[in-house]
Amino acid sequence: MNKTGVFVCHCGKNISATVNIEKVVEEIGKNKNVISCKDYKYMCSEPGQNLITDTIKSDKLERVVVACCTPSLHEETFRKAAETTGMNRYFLEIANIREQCSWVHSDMNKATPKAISIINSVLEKINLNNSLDAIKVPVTQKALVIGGGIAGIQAALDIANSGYKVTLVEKNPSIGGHMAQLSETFPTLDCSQCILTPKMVDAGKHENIELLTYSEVENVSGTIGNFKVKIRRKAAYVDHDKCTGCGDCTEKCPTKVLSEFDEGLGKRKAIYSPFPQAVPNKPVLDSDNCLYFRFDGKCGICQKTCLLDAIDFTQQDSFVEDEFGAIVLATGYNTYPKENFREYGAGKYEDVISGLQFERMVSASGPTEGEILRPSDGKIPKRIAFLSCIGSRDPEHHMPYCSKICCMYNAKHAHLYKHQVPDGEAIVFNIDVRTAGKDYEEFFTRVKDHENVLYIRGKPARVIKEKDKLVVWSYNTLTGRKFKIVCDMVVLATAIIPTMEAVELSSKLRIQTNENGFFSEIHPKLRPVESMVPGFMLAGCCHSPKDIPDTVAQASAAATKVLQMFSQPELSLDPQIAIVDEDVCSGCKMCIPVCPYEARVFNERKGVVEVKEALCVGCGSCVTICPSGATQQKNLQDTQIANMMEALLG
Amino acid sequence: MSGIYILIEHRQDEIRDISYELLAYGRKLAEDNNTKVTAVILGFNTEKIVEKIESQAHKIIVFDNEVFKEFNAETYQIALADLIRKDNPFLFLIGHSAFGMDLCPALATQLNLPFTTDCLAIEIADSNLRVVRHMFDGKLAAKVLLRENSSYMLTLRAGSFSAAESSLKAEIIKLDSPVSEVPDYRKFLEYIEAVAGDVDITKSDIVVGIGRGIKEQDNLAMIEEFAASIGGVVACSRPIVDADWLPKDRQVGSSGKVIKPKLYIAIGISGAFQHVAGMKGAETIVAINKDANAPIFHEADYGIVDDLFKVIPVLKEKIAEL
Amino acid sequence: MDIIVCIKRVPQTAEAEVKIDSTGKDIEKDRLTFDMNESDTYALEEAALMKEKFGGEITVISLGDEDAEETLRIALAKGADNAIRIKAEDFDELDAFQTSQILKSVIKDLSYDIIFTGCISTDDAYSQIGLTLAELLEIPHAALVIDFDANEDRADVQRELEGGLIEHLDVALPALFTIQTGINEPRYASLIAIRRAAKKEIQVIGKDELAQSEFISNSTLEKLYVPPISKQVEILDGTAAESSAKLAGIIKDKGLL
Amino acid sequence: MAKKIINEDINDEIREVLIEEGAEDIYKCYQCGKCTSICPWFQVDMYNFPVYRFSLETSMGMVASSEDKDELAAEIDKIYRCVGCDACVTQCPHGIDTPSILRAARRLLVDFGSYPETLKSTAQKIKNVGNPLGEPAEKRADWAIDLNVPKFQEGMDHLYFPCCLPAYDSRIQNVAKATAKILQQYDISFGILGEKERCCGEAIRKVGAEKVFTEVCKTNIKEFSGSGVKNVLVSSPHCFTTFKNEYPEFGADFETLHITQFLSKLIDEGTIKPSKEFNKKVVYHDPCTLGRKNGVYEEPRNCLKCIPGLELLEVEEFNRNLSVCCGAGSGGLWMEWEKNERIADVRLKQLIDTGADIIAVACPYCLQMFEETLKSMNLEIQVLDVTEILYESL
Repeated sequence: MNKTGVFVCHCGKNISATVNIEKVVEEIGKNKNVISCKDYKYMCSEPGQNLITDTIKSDKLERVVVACCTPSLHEETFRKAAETTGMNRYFLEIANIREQCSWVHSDMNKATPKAISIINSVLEKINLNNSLDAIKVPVTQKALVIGGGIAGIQAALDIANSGYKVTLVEKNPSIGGHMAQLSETFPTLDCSQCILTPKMVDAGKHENIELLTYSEVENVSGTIGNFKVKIRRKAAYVDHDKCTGCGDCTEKCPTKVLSEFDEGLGKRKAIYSPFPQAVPNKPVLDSDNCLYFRFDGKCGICQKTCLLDAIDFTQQDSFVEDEFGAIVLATGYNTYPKENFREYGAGKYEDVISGLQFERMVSASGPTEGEILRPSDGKIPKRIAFLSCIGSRDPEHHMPYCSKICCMYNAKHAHLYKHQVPDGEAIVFNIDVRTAGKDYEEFFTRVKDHENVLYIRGKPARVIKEKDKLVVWSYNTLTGRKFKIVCDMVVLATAIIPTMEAVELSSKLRIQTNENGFFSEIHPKLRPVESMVPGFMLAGCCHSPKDIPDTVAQASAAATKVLQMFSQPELSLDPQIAIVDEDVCSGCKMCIPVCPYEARVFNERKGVVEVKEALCVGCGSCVTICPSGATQQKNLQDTQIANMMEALLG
Repeated sequence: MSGIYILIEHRQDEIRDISYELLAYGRKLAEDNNTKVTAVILGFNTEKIVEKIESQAHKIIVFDNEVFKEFNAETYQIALADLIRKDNPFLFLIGHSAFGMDLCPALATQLNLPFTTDCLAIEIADSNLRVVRHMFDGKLAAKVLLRENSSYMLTLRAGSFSAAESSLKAEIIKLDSPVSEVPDYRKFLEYIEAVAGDVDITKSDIVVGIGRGIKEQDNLAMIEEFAASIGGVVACSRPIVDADWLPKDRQVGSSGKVIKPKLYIAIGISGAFQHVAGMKGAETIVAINKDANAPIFHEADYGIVDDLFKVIPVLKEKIAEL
Repeated sequence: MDIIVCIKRVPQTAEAEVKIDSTGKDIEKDRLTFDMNESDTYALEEAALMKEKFGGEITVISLGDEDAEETLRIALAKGADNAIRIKAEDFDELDAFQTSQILKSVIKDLSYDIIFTGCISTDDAYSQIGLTLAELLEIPHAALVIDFDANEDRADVQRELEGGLIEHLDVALPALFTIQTGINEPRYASLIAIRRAAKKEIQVIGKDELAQSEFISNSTLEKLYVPPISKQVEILDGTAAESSAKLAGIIKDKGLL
Repeated sequence: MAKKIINEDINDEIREVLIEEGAEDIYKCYQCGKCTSICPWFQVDMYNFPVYRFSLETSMGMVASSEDKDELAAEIDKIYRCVGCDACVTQCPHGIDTPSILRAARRLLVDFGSYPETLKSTAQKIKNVGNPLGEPAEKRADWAIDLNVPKFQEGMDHLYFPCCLPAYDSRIQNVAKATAKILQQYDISFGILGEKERCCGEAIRKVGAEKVFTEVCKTNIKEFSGSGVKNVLVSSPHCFTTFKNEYPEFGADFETLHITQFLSKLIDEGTIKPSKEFNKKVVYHDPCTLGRKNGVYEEPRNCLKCIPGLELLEVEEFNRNLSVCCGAGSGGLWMEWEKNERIADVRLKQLIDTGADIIAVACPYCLQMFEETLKSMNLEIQVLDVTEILYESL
């Protein structure tokens, strides 16, 4: 018998509109353990918290149940308040009568008894709660940033500039990411490379940043504060210690393949550096296309050319293992393959290109050196159709979400084209134009008004090739007219999607994503840069489609969260984890393989399994598999659960 | 039996065919029932009309007055009601025409005579009068017994009986009109002729339909000639309209016009059901098509399986020879 | 201008196989569709056009069983304001004359300037009701109207005669007109009108509510039978000359020219 | 009277009724118009058919709602333009089923006789005699008289259900005959129901005549189950889709295969091996109901590919799910639109432009539509059903 107080929150009307608070207070007051039951409009507010602390003091409460919203929102708030009275924080529990009750019901006559039984069940649980103390662990004050695009670079620089060590892992031969591919950036039209490359150089030269390009994260173990990470360094077949990046090997290499950096519009060599401003500016050899590898040692020109003897065909993938206190995920995005759009002839007609291809085309460093030319015949297109929402906002076949940046880059593309080809016609087919962002609407207006870009409302259904032209079939839903518009080139604003690497990481590291594969944050408003797995921060498009300003802002925010961790020598971890009753444990070891966190070890000497407290997150897998009941979760023991069930169902 | 009276229908000095048919049938009935046929003529300056049927009836009653110059159901009704009340004929027959349909039910009702309309045959047995008439789009025949009475009024369908020569010499009785003025509540204004040159395929008794079997637009002239020679008009199926060889108002079919001519000659028409829907109501259907399997032969009464270009010129001659 | 339109729900037999039922006096109806009699739809449309011109109300009347209410409701959706059903189930078999008398006993108490009926019903094809009704109501009439216009107290009417000739008349109102098909283009019902019609009350009048209870019959249908004509194509063979000659002969014999 | 051109309110009552009748997708539309430019009517230069408007107009309760007679007639004409080919459904980013939205309106209109006369008469014929041609039921098996096709009896493997057009139309009967002859040649155990067969009702349901459909559907199901039918082979994709996807909700318990699926299987198994050369260029037209609606794209092609000498062509850009309707679906077969307003012309041009000698179809509606349209074109090209071609090559 513990003297328990129950505090029922109205949550404005969120709860009280569906749950009869008066009735709840009355019924809960009848519980044998409850000595005081009170309600308040906003329990999380200061007067609400004071109500709780004052009552704890005045009524000498031993346990407190707050019936309110989900514990993920305010459990911490109320436990902190309870602690101020000297109560152990684990003597306060939340009964969730909002998300699990008022929000999912409309009938007060049904919601009210349900709220009562939820609270009663929590009363059963808390009655058997023990006083617990937080687990303290030391923090490895070194960060890992996965992904070397603008998000990763910014996060790495922010952390490094604060004096902490950072390892930046990038899968490509150079950092820079998609931003390096872009021409000018909206809405200011400053050159992408001009603003990006200084940051790339900074990152490459920073004493606190270790740059691991052409590398991928292979494995992560451990938990927040102490991750052990294995990184694969892909064989570049070039000894970068010896290589000076002179470029002779690239020049001599006889094999040309489509350049990924140029989105297939240009060519690169088999030994290559993706672009002239690459960091590090040292080549890698693509063994899939290299004649030496494909034809059993034939060729080898690069090796012969290299005066420094840096080419090493025998090089193998190598591994780096290191420990990190926090990880920033900045794996970026891909564009949805245009080949998915048979109706637009994409993949079939050369002159149907993606938005990113257009970026390469207008980029001064691109395959046409910034000239807008039709891929099929190299002629200047006199009319270009820009098709919006290609794969975005299409829940039936493709992606349900808005890719956010396409409306703006369509406007930018139209603008760049009109500047280059003043007598050309730029037509943007759209459903609606979304320009939410600082100076965005102004930019869009300028493009329309000053550059005479034609915006046609209506999503085209077909692009058909007729002779050397492309005909766009569309219906203008505002004028109610059919159009078959003859164009020279069609640019598809293909959807932004998560990278394959992100998808792999999410399953490897058990990091939750939303249904579209973007990493999920803890709270969409209040904790937007922290992943749901402690210790992982999110930056950039791996979280959702974003423009550059938002990406940079989120990267800095992620860095701040890392720095916040590093600013304390120790982390406090939740003690509500598994314990093993050594008297009961038979040492069957069934719990060891089921633990996803490698938190269970077998003590040979004692013949029992033990819990590594710093690794255990209290997921409960071991509890459910333990045949003897030796493993229990602190403050969620079998007896507690049984009592709760009885309160709920009985 | 107090005789069979037949109302003579005439327009613009012409007696309508239906009247001759009724006179012939009336004489037969009179003969069978041992009674006489009386023709009733209402008109103005009726000499010519009277003359034409002098040999067709035993008696002719004439109301010659300016009020009867044109048919007017209301004026006719007044005069005929008066006559029938006086003479009380056993049978009063009227053609089931625009004229009869506008007159008979009102007249009979006024006189409280048992009547019925659109009869194809009359049976007189004992004191009972039965008629045969068609119902349900002509798909069924009905035998109808009329309420027993000493006097009946019927309208008879045109074309049900054949006109016949006769050599009677009718007694002509001129009666004064009981009406002297056309009543104000219904006034005849004029006849309106269908605009010349405008072909209304729904109005013609003979329709020649052509389909894509005529192959070229130039062949249309041959068909037009043939149609003209038999007093018909040219209609067509959809492909001909599509080809702009004939205007849309000549199209017969579910999307075109529905026609019910006496004679429909389908030339080079395969008989897609869309077309058939527009012409199946024709009384007699003739199909000329070189494809023996053409569905049009399912609809036709008579068929010629041959090349239309061979048949039409010959057919034109043969008909002209008659 | 108040207008009454008499309508009839009839089986659609034009495209159907028509079979005589076991009584021998009626047809099997279970597989037939029913709809408003064709010329009645034109009569109703003519009324709707007049209402558009002059205002006033359209009342549709049908002597029929409960299913006839479906047809009345269609009429309500296509322009009628009021609908009256006289319960046919209260009567034994009725002939056209009796039907006219029953209609008269209801209509005589209604206000109207014009009565429209179809010129013929496609089931029994009498073409009697309109004119009989006019006579019973003692109002003028014109049958087979193919063009209609009116002012306050006169109607300008064209009747269809045979051979493409038209009779042009001037008739005093109130009067009854039987409407020929093709006089207008009957309208569709809009969904709004359909919903409105679905909710309207149909006045149902039983035999007891009539001023009169005995109605004289003119005729009795004794039996139905299939007329002895069957269509079987007769292929005229031979050379073009032979077949043409045969055809010419047939055309002549049947008096088709 | 002056036309009122303002709607004073949203008519939520009509909206709710239409949603009840199957227009539940209306709120999904974001008015992008892709449906309209993928619709076969888009390719008919002389006709403008704004498919995308139906969702929004329905959600505002403004479908077929004009108080003006002529405007209303035009609106209803639009509602009956849809050939139900599902091109819009498969391309719509939100998968909106516009044909069903239109069908909801059609159902209300049909109940009040407010639909084209030609469809009214078709519905009547199906109800009266069980087929849309108005032919007598006892003639239904006439096509099979010379072939000794047995009546279906319990224990037979398959019921062959030829569809009304192959049963009655003198040209299309050849499809039923070819099918029966192929089945006989390979000793497939099958029979037909003959005069007990009634139209499957697919098209008339699309027209909105739900009562007529329900009646024929129930009659067929009763007949099938009474005769012990377990497997049905059909020539028409329309019978196929309605038997397979719609009859089960009325209690049907039998499997249905389109004839090309069945024959393709026999070809794959090596049972059917065409030996006679068929040295023709053949272009295959994907019927919407077989292809887009039921995903049967390869089997009919398989039936053609196996024929020696046959060169199979494709309509570039307009094949498989991007095929264009012949115009016969959802009642289109009975509608006759003005010249220059026909989908069949557009599709035929695409087919003819491939340079093919023969257009191969796998649907009696397509066959009828193309045959009729070709007749006024004076071309050498021929339209044949896949089964007719296959039979030729055996």
